[in-house]
Amino acid sequence: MVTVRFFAMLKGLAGTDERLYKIDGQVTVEDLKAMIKRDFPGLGALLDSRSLLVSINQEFAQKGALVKDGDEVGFLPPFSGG
Amino acid sequence: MVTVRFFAMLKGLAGTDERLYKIDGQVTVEDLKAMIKRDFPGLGALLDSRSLLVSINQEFAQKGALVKDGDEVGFLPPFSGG
Amino acid sequence: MTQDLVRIQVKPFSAEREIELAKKASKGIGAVVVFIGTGRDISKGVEISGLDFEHYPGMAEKKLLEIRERALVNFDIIEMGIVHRIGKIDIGEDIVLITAASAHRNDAFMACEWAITELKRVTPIWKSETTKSGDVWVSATP
Amino acid sequence: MTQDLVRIQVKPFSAEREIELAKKASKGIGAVVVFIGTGRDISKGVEISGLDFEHYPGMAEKKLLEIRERALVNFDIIEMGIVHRIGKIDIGEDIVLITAASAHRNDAFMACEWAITELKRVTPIWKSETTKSGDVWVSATP
Repeated sequence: MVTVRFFAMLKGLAGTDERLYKIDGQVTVEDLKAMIKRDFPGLGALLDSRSLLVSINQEFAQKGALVKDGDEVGFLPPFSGG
Repeated sequence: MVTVRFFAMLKGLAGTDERLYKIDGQVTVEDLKAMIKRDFPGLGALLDSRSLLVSINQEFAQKGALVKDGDEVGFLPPFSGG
Repeated sequence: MTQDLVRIQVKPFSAEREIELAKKASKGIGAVVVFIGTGRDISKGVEISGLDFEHYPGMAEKKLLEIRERALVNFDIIEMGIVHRIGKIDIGEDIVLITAASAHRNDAFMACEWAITELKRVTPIWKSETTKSGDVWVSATP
Repeated sequence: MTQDLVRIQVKPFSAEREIELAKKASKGIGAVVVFIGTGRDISKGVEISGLDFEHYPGMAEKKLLEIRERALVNFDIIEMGIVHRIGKIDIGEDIVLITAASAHRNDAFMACEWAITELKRVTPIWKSETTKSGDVWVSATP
Protein backbone atom coordinates (compact mmCIF):
# COMPACT_ATOMS: atom_id res chain seq x y z
CA MET A 1 0.00 0.00 0.00
CA VAL A 2 0.98 3.58 -0.59
CA THR A 3 -0.07 6.16 1.97
CA VAL A 4 -1.16 9.42 0.38
CA ARG A 5 -1.27 12.44 2.67
CA PHE A 6 -3.20 15.63 2.08
CA PHE A 7 -2.48 18.96 3.77
CA ALA A 8 -4.11 22.37 4.20
CA MET A 9 -6.63 23.16 1.42
CA LEU A 10 -6.09 19.73 -0.17
CA LYS A 11 -7.08 18.11 3.09
CA GLY A 12 -10.11 20.38 3.36
CA LEU A 13 -11.28 19.61 -0.18
CA ALA A 14 -10.60 15.88 0.16
CA GLY A 15 -12.36 15.75 3.51
CA THR A 16 -9.58 13.51 4.81
CA ASP A 17 -5.88 13.82 5.54
CA GLU A 18 -4.89 10.36 4.34
CA ARG A 19 -5.83 7.69 1.81
CA LEU A 20 -4.27 4.31 1.13
CA TYR A 21 -3.72 3.10 -2.44
CA LYS A 22 -2.88 -0.39 -3.54
CA ILE A 23 -0.41 -0.36 -6.41
CA ASP A 24 1.04 -3.09 -8.57
CA GLY A 25 4.83 -2.80 -8.65
CA GLN A 26 5.88 0.78 -9.24
CA VAL A 27 3.88 3.73 -10.48
CA THR A 28 4.92 7.34 -11.07
CA VAL A 29 3.66 10.25 -9.02
CA GLU A 30 1.60 11.23 -12.09
CA ASP A 31 -0.02 7.78 -12.18
CA LEU A 32 -0.87 8.10 -8.49
CA LYS A 33 -2.36 11.54 -9.11
CA ALA A 34 -4.68 10.09 -11.74
CA MET A 35 -5.88 7.49 -9.23
CA ILE A 36 -6.51 10.21 -6.65
CA LYS A 37 -8.40 12.39 -9.12
CA ARG A 38 -10.80 9.52 -9.80
CA ASP A 39 -11.59 9.28 -6.07
CA PHE A 40 -11.55 13.03 -5.43
CA PRO A 41 -12.62 14.93 -8.57
CA GLY A 42 -12.62 18.19 -6.61
CA LEU A 43 -8.83 17.98 -6.16
CA GLY A 44 -8.07 18.04 -9.90
CA ALA A 45 -7.17 21.72 -10.27
CA LEU A 46 -4.94 21.76 -7.20
CA LEU A 47 -3.19 18.49 -8.05
CA ASP A 48 -2.43 19.80 -11.54
CA SER A 49 -1.26 23.19 -10.27
CA ARG A 50 2.34 24.07 -11.12
CA SER A 51 2.85 25.27 -7.55
CA LEU A 52 1.99 21.91 -6.00
CA LEU A 53 4.97 20.09 -4.50
CA VAL A 54 5.23 16.38 -3.92
CA SER A 55 7.15 14.42 -1.33
CA ILE A 56 8.01 10.74 -1.19
CA ASN A 57 8.87 9.49 2.27
CA GLN A 58 9.08 13.09 3.48
CA GLU A 59 11.61 14.21 0.87
CA PHE A 60 10.81 16.38 -2.14
CA ALA A 61 10.26 14.37 -5.32
CA GLN A 62 9.80 15.13 -9.01
CA LYS A 63 6.45 14.37 -10.57
CA GLY A 64 7.98 11.61 -12.68
CA ALA A 65 9.48 9.91 -9.62
CA LEU A 66 8.59 6.29 -8.95
CA VAL A 67 6.40 5.32 -6.01
CA LYS A 68 6.65 1.81 -4.61
CA ASP A 69 4.74 -0.24 -2.08
CA GLY A 70 5.15 1.09 1.46
CA ASP A 71 5.95 4.65 0.41
CA GLU A 72 4.34 7.71 1.93
CA VAL A 73 3.46 10.34 -0.68
CA GLY A 74 2.62 13.87 0.36
CA PHE A 75 0.77 16.36 -1.83
CA LEU A 76 1.88 19.75 -0.61
CA PRO A 77 0.11 23.00 -1.46
CA PRO A 78 2.32 26.13 -1.49
CA PHE A 79 3.82 26.67 1.95
CA SER A 80 2.88 29.63 4.10
CA GLY A 81 4.95 29.15 7.25
CA GLY A 82 7.13 31.78 8.84
CA MET B 1 34.63 80.25 29.79
CA VAL B 2 34.71 77.29 27.44
CA THR B 3 34.30 73.82 28.90
CA VAL B 4 36.56 71.27 27.25
CA ARG B 5 35.65 67.63 27.78
CA PHE B 6 37.96 64.66 27.33
CA PHE B 7 36.83 61.07 26.84
CA ALA B 8 38.29 57.56 26.84
CA MET B 9 42.07 57.55 26.11
CA LEU B 10 42.14 61.35 25.96
CA LYS B 11 40.73 61.50 29.46
CA GLY B 12 43.25 58.92 30.62
CA LEU B 13 46.20 60.79 29.12
CA ALA B 14 44.98 64.19 30.35
CA GLY B 15 44.33 62.82 33.84
CA THR B 16 41.04 64.73 33.91
CA ASP B 17 37.74 64.69 32.07
CA GLU B 18 37.24 68.43 31.93
CA ARG B 19 39.13 71.72 31.71
CA LEU B 20 37.87 75.27 31.55
CA TYR B 21 39.44 77.79 29.16
CA LYS B 22 38.96 81.51 29.16
CA ILE B 23 38.76 82.90 25.63
CA ASP B 24 38.53 86.39 24.24
CA GLY B 25 35.62 86.66 21.82
CA GLN B 26 35.64 83.73 19.43
CA VAL B 27 38.35 81.21 18.64
CA THR B 28 38.39 78.27 16.26
CA VAL B 29 38.53 74.66 17.37
CA GLU B 30 42.11 74.64 16.09
CA ASP B 31 43.01 77.63 18.30
CA LEU B 32 41.49 75.85 21.29
CA LYS B 33 43.48 72.73 20.47
CA ALA B 34 46.70 74.74 20.54
CA MET B 35 45.80 76.02 24.01
CA ILE B 36 45.10 72.48 25.20
CA LYS B 37 48.38 71.16 23.79
CA ARG B 38 50.30 73.71 25.83
CA ASP B 39 48.63 72.43 29.02
CA PHE B 40 48.72 68.76 28.03
CA PRO B 41 51.69 68.06 25.76
CA GLY B 42 50.92 64.32 25.93
CA LEU B 43 47.68 64.84 24.03
CA GLY B 44 49.32 66.28 20.91
CA ALA B 45 49.33 63.19 18.72
CA LEU B 46 45.73 62.28 19.53
CA LEU B 47 44.43 65.83 19.09
CA ASP B 48 46.10 66.04 15.69
CA SER B 49 44.87 62.60 14.61
CA ARG B 50 42.65 62.61 11.53
CA SER B 51 40.28 60.22 13.29
CA LEU B 52 39.56 62.61 16.16
CA LEU B 53 36.08 64.09 16.10
CA VAL B 54 35.05 67.33 17.75
CA SER B 55 31.70 68.42 19.15
CA ILE B 56 30.44 71.85 20.12
CA ASN B 57 27.51 71.81 22.51
CA GLN B 58 27.11 68.09 21.89
CA GLU B 59 26.83 68.35 18.11
CA PHE B 60 29.56 67.37 15.65
CA ALA B 61 31.64 70.35 14.48
CA GLN B 62 34.32 70.98 11.87
CA LYS B 63 37.79 71.84 13.06
CA GLY B 64 37.51 75.38 11.69
CA ALA B 65 34.25 75.96 13.58
CA LEU B 66 34.06 78.92 15.95
CA VAL B 67 33.92 78.43 19.69
CA LYS B 68 32.41 81.15 21.87
CA ASP B 69 32.09 81.83 25.56
CA GLY B 70 29.82 79.34 27.32
CA ASP B 71 30.32 76.58 24.75
CA GLU B 72 31.08 72.98 25.64
CA VAL B 73 33.67 71.42 23.37
CA GLY B 74 34.16 67.66 23.29
CA PHE B 75 37.29 65.97 21.91
CA LEU B 76 36.13 62.55 20.84
CA PRO B 77 38.47 59.66 20.08
CA PRO B 78 37.16 57.09 17.55
CA PHE B 79 33.99 55.49 18.88
CA SER B 80 33.81 51.86 19.86
CA GLY B 81 30.25 51.39 21.01
CA GLY B 82 27.92 48.67 19.86
CA MET C 1 21.22 20.21 22.01
CA THR C 2 20.19 20.54 18.35
CA GLN C 3 16.77 19.15 19.24
CA ASP C 4 16.46 22.02 21.72
CA LEU C 5 17.56 24.60 19.18
CA VAL C 6 15.26 23.50 16.35
CA ARG C 7 11.65 22.81 17.27
CA ILE C 8 8.05 22.91 16.15
CA GLN C 9 5.67 23.37 19.05
CA VAL C 10 2.17 24.42 19.99
CA LYS C 11 3.04 26.50 23.02
CA PRO C 12 4.49 30.01 22.94
CA PHE C 13 8.27 30.38 23.09
CA SER C 14 10.41 32.87 24.96
CA ALA C 15 12.76 35.03 22.89
CA GLU C 16 14.97 35.41 25.97
CA ARG C 17 15.35 31.67 26.35
CA GLU C 18 16.06 31.07 22.65
CA ILE C 19 18.74 33.77 22.64
CA GLU C 20 20.38 32.30 25.74
CA LEU C 21 20.30 28.85 24.16
CA ALA C 22 22.12 30.09 21.04
CA LYS C 23 24.63 32.09 23.08
CA LYS C 24 25.60 28.99 25.08
CA ALA C 25 27.50 27.66 22.07
CA SER C 26 30.61 29.83 22.56
CA LYS C 27 32.11 32.77 24.41
CA GLY C 28 33.38 33.90 21.02
CA ILE C 29 29.89 35.08 20.08
CA GLY C 30 29.80 38.84 19.59
CA ALA C 31 26.53 39.22 17.69
CA VAL C 32 23.12 37.61 17.81
CA VAL C 33 20.53 38.47 15.19
CA VAL C 34 16.97 37.38 15.88
CA PHE C 35 14.06 37.27 13.48
CA ILE C 36 10.57 37.04 14.94
CA GLY C 37 7.53 36.64 12.73
CA THR C 38 4.30 37.74 14.40
CA GLY C 39 0.60 37.55 13.57
CA ARG C 40 -0.55 40.73 11.80
CA ASP C 41 -4.14 41.96 11.91
CA ILE C 42 -4.20 42.64 8.17
CA SER C 43 -3.20 40.40 5.27
CA LYS C 44 -3.44 41.67 1.67
CA GLY C 45 -5.92 44.28 2.83
CA VAL C 46 -8.18 41.81 4.62
CA GLU C 47 -8.81 42.01 8.36
CA ILE C 48 -7.56 38.96 10.22
CA SER C 49 -8.72 37.93 13.68
CA GLY C 50 -6.61 34.83 14.21
CA LEU C 51 -4.24 32.30 12.62
CA ASP C 52 -3.95 28.55 12.60
CA PHE C 53 -0.82 26.71 11.48
CA GLU C 54 -0.56 23.13 10.32
CA HIS C 55 2.64 21.23 9.49
CA TYR C 56 3.74 17.94 8.00
CA PRO C 57 5.02 16.22 11.17
CA GLY C 58 8.46 14.76 10.67
CA MET C 59 9.17 16.38 7.33
CA ALA C 60 8.79 19.95 8.63
CA GLU C 61 11.15 19.30 11.56
CA LYS C 62 13.64 17.68 9.17
CA LYS C 63 13.59 20.70 6.86
CA LEU C 64 14.25 23.07 9.77
CA LEU C 65 17.17 20.93 10.95
CA GLU C 66 18.56 20.97 7.40
CA ILE C 67 18.27 24.75 7.24
CA ARG C 68 20.31 25.03 10.45
CA GLU C 69 22.94 22.60 9.14
CA ARG C 70 23.24 24.42 5.83
CA ALA C 71 23.46 27.79 7.58
CA LEU C 72 26.30 26.52 9.79
CA VAL C 73 28.16 25.31 6.68
CA ASN C 74 27.49 28.25 4.37
CA PHE C 75 27.79 31.22 6.73
CA ASP C 76 30.45 32.15 9.25
CA ILE C 77 28.12 31.67 12.19
CA ILE C 78 28.60 29.81 15.45
CA GLU C 79 25.04 28.75 16.21
CA MET C 80 21.50 28.90 14.87
CA GLY C 81 18.15 28.13 16.46
CA ILE C 82 14.74 27.88 14.78
CA VAL C 83 11.39 27.56 16.56
CA HIS C 84 8.04 27.56 14.77
CA ARG C 85 4.66 27.37 16.44
CA ILE C 86 1.68 25.46 15.10
CA GLY C 87 -2.00 25.47 16.06
CA LYS C 88 -4.05 28.56 16.87
CA ILE C 89 -2.15 31.82 17.19
CA ASP C 90 -3.65 35.16 18.14
CA ILE C 91 -2.90 38.47 16.43
CA GLY C 92 0.27 39.95 17.94
CA GLU C 93 1.60 36.59 19.08
CA ASP C 94 4.91 35.27 17.86
CA ILE C 95 4.83 32.57 15.17
CA VAL C 96 8.46 31.88 14.37
CA LEU C 97 11.81 32.82 15.85
CA ILE C 98 15.25 32.36 14.28
CA THR C 99 18.49 33.17 16.10
CA ALA C 100 21.85 33.44 14.35
CA ALA C 101 24.94 33.89 16.53
CA SER C 102 28.36 34.82 15.16
CA ALA C 103 31.60 36.55 16.04
CA HIS C 104 30.81 39.50 13.75
CA ARG C 105 27.41 40.91 12.96
CA ASN C 106 27.39 40.73 9.15
CA ASP C 107 27.45 36.95 9.20
CA ALA C 108 24.58 36.72 11.68
CA PHE C 109 22.44 39.17 9.66
CA MET C 110 23.04 37.29 6.41
CA ALA C 111 22.43 33.85 7.91
CA CYS C 112 19.27 34.92 9.75
CA GLU C 113 17.74 36.56 6.68
CA TRP C 114 18.65 33.58 4.51
CA ALA C 115 17.16 31.14 7.04
CA ILE C 116 13.73 32.76 7.21
CA THR C 117 13.56 33.03 3.42
CA GLU C 118 14.58 29.38 3.10
CA LEU C 119 12.13 28.34 5.83
CA LYS C 120 9.27 29.89 3.86
CA ARG C 121 10.48 28.17 0.69
CA VAL C 122 11.08 24.59 1.84
CA THR C 123 9.22 23.91 5.09
CA PRO C 124 5.85 22.15 4.83
CA ILE C 125 3.90 24.48 7.10
CA TRP C 126 0.59 26.05 6.15
CA LYS C 127 -1.24 29.04 7.55
CA SER C 128 -4.97 29.50 7.76
CA GLU C 129 -6.31 32.99 8.47
CA THR C 130 -9.59 33.65 10.24
CA THR C 131 -11.45 36.44 8.39
CA LYS C 132 -15.01 37.73 8.56
CA SER C 133 -15.92 35.37 5.73
CA GLY C 134 -14.41 32.32 7.46
CA ASP C 135 -11.10 30.51 7.66
CA VAL C 136 -8.93 30.75 4.55
CA TRP C 137 -5.79 28.80 3.72
CA VAL C 138 -3.01 31.12 2.63
CA SER C 139 -1.52 29.88 -0.58
CA ALA C 140 1.92 31.49 -0.30
CA THR C 141 3.75 34.26 1.47
CA PRO C 142 6.70 36.12 -0.02
CA MET D 1 7.38 56.19 24.98
CA THR D 2 10.41 57.13 22.91
CA GLN D 3 12.39 57.63 26.13
CA ASP D 4 11.53 54.03 26.97
CA LEU D 5 12.52 52.76 23.55
CA VAL D 6 15.89 54.53 23.37
CA ARG D 7 18.10 54.34 26.44
CA ILE D 8 21.62 54.18 27.77
CA GLN D 9 21.80 52.38 31.07
CA VAL D 10 24.14 50.58 33.45
CA LYS D 11 21.90 47.67 34.31
CA PRO D 12 21.28 44.68 32.06
CA PHE D 13 18.27 44.77 29.76
CA SER D 14 15.77 42.06 28.87
CA ALA D 15 15.45 41.16 25.17
CA GLU D 16 11.92 39.97 25.88
CA ARG D 17 10.88 43.30 27.32
CA GLU D 18 12.46 45.33 24.50
CA ILE D 19 10.72 43.21 21.88
CA GLU D 20 7.37 43.62 23.63
CA LEU D 21 7.92 47.37 23.85
CA ALA D 22 8.54 47.62 20.10
CA LYS D 23 5.59 45.36 19.27
CA LYS D 24 3.22 47.59 21.25
CA ALA D 25 3.36 50.18 18.48
CA SER D 26 0.91 48.41 16.16
CA LYS D 27 -1.00 45.23 15.46
CA GLY D 28 0.17 45.61 11.88
CA ILE D 29 3.66 44.42 12.88
CA GLY D 30 4.51 41.13 11.18
CA ALA D 31 8.28 41.07 11.66
CA VAL D 32 10.69 42.05 14.40
CA VAL D 33 14.42 41.90 13.78
CA VAL D 34 16.67 42.17 16.81
CA PHE D 35 20.40 42.79 16.92
CA ILE D 36 22.23 42.00 20.13
CA GLY D 37 25.90 42.81 20.56
CA THR D 38 27.59 40.73 23.25
CA GLY D 39 30.99 40.74 24.98
CA ARG D 40 33.38 38.34 23.20
CA ASP D 41 36.27 36.69 24.99
CA ILE D 42 38.67 37.47 22.14
CA SER D 43 39.34 40.73 20.34
CA LYS D 44 41.83 40.88 17.46
CA GLY D 45 43.46 37.72 18.79
CA VAL D 46 43.84 39.02 22.34
CA GLU D 47 42.12 37.36 25.28
CA ILE D 48 39.59 39.64 26.99
CA SER D 49 38.32 39.13 30.52
CA GLY D 50 35.91 42.05 30.74
CA LEU D 51 34.67 45.27 29.17
CA ASP D 52 33.96 48.77 30.37
CA PHE D 53 31.92 51.28 28.38
CA GLU D 54 31.91 55.03 28.74
CA HIS D 55 29.65 57.52 26.94
CA TYR D 56 29.25 61.24 26.46
CA PRO D 57 26.13 61.80 28.58
CA GLY D 58 23.53 63.80 26.70
CA MET D 59 25.19 63.63 23.32
CA ALA D 60 25.17 59.82 23.12
CA GLU D 61 21.46 59.65 24.00
CA LYS D 62 20.73 62.36 21.44
CA LYS D 63 22.55 60.43 18.71
CA LEU D 64 20.61 57.26 19.48
CA LEU D 65 17.32 59.16 19.35
CA GLU D 66 18.34 60.63 16.00
CA ILE D 67 19.17 57.17 14.65
CA ARG D 68 15.68 55.98 15.58
CA GLU D 69 14.06 59.05 13.98
CA ARG D 70 16.08 58.65 10.79
CA ALA D 71 15.29 54.94 10.62
CA LEU D 72 11.55 55.66 10.96
CA VAL D 73 11.79 58.17 8.10
CA ASN D 74 14.09 56.25 5.77
CA PHE D 75 12.84 52.68 6.15
CA ASP D 76 9.35 51.25 5.97
CA ILE D 77 9.34 50.26 9.63
CA ILE D 78 6.75 50.82 12.34
CA GLU D 79 8.97 51.05 15.42
CA MET D 80 12.59 50.94 16.55
CA GLY D 81 14.17 50.62 19.96
CA ILE D 82 17.83 51.03 20.92
CA VAL D 83 19.36 50.21 24.32
CA HIS D 84 23.08 50.44 25.07
CA ARG D 85 24.69 49.53 28.34
CA ILE D 86 27.59 51.40 29.91
CA GLY D 87 29.93 50.56 32.77
CA LYS D 88 31.47 47.17 33.44
CA ILE D 89 30.20 44.29 31.31
CA ASP D 90 31.25 40.67 31.64
CA ILE D 91 32.13 38.38 28.74
CA GLY D 92 28.94 36.86 27.36
CA GLU D 93 26.75 39.69 28.62
CA ASP D 94 24.68 41.80 26.25
CA ILE D 95 26.01 45.26 25.40
CA VAL D 96 23.56 46.69 22.92
CA LEU D 97 20.15 45.70 21.59
CA ILE D 98 18.31 47.15 18.60
CA THR D 99 14.79 46.17 17.63
CA ALA D 100 13.22 47.01 14.28
CA ALA D 101 9.55 46.19 13.79
CA SER D 102 7.79 46.31 10.42
CA ALA D 103 4.93 44.81 8.45
CA HIS D 104 7.32 42.86 6.20
CA ARG D 105 10.65 41.39 7.13
CA ASN D 106 12.95 42.99 4.54
CA ASP D 107 12.36 46.46 5.96
CA ALA D 108 13.10 45.35 9.52
CA PHE D 109 16.32 43.57 8.46
CA MET D 110 17.55 46.59 6.51
CA ALA D 111 16.69 49.10 9.23
CA CYS D 112 18.22 47.03 12.02
CA GLU D 113 21.48 46.47 10.17
CA TRP D 114 21.68 50.13 9.20
CA ALA D 115 21.01 51.23 12.78
CA ILE D 116 23.82 49.23 14.37
CA THR D 117 26.27 50.38 11.69
CA GLU D 118 25.18 53.98 12.22
CA LEU D 119 25.33 53.61 16.00
CA LYS D 120 28.97 52.55 15.75
CA ARG D 121 29.71 55.46 13.43
CA VAL D 122 28.08 58.39 15.22
CA THR D 123 27.48 57.56 18.87
CA PRO D 124 30.05 58.82 21.38
CA ILE D 125 30.53 55.58 23.28
CA TRP D 126 33.93 54.06 24.03
CA LYS D 127 34.93 50.55 24.99
CA SER D 128 37.79 49.57 27.23
CA GLU D 129 38.89 45.93 27.21
CA THR D 130 40.48 44.22 30.18
CA THR D 131 43.43 42.13 28.97
CA LYS D 132 46.32 40.39 30.74
CA SER D 133 48.40 43.52 30.17
CA GLY D 134 45.77 45.83 31.63
CA ASP D 135 42.81 47.88 30.45
CA VAL D 136 43.02 49.09 26.86
CA TRP D 137 40.77 51.61 25.12
CA VAL D 138 39.56 50.25 21.80
CA SER D 139 40.14 52.81 19.12
CA ALA D 140 37.48 51.68 16.66
CA THR D 141 35.35 48.71 15.74
CA PRO D 142 34.17 47.91 12.24
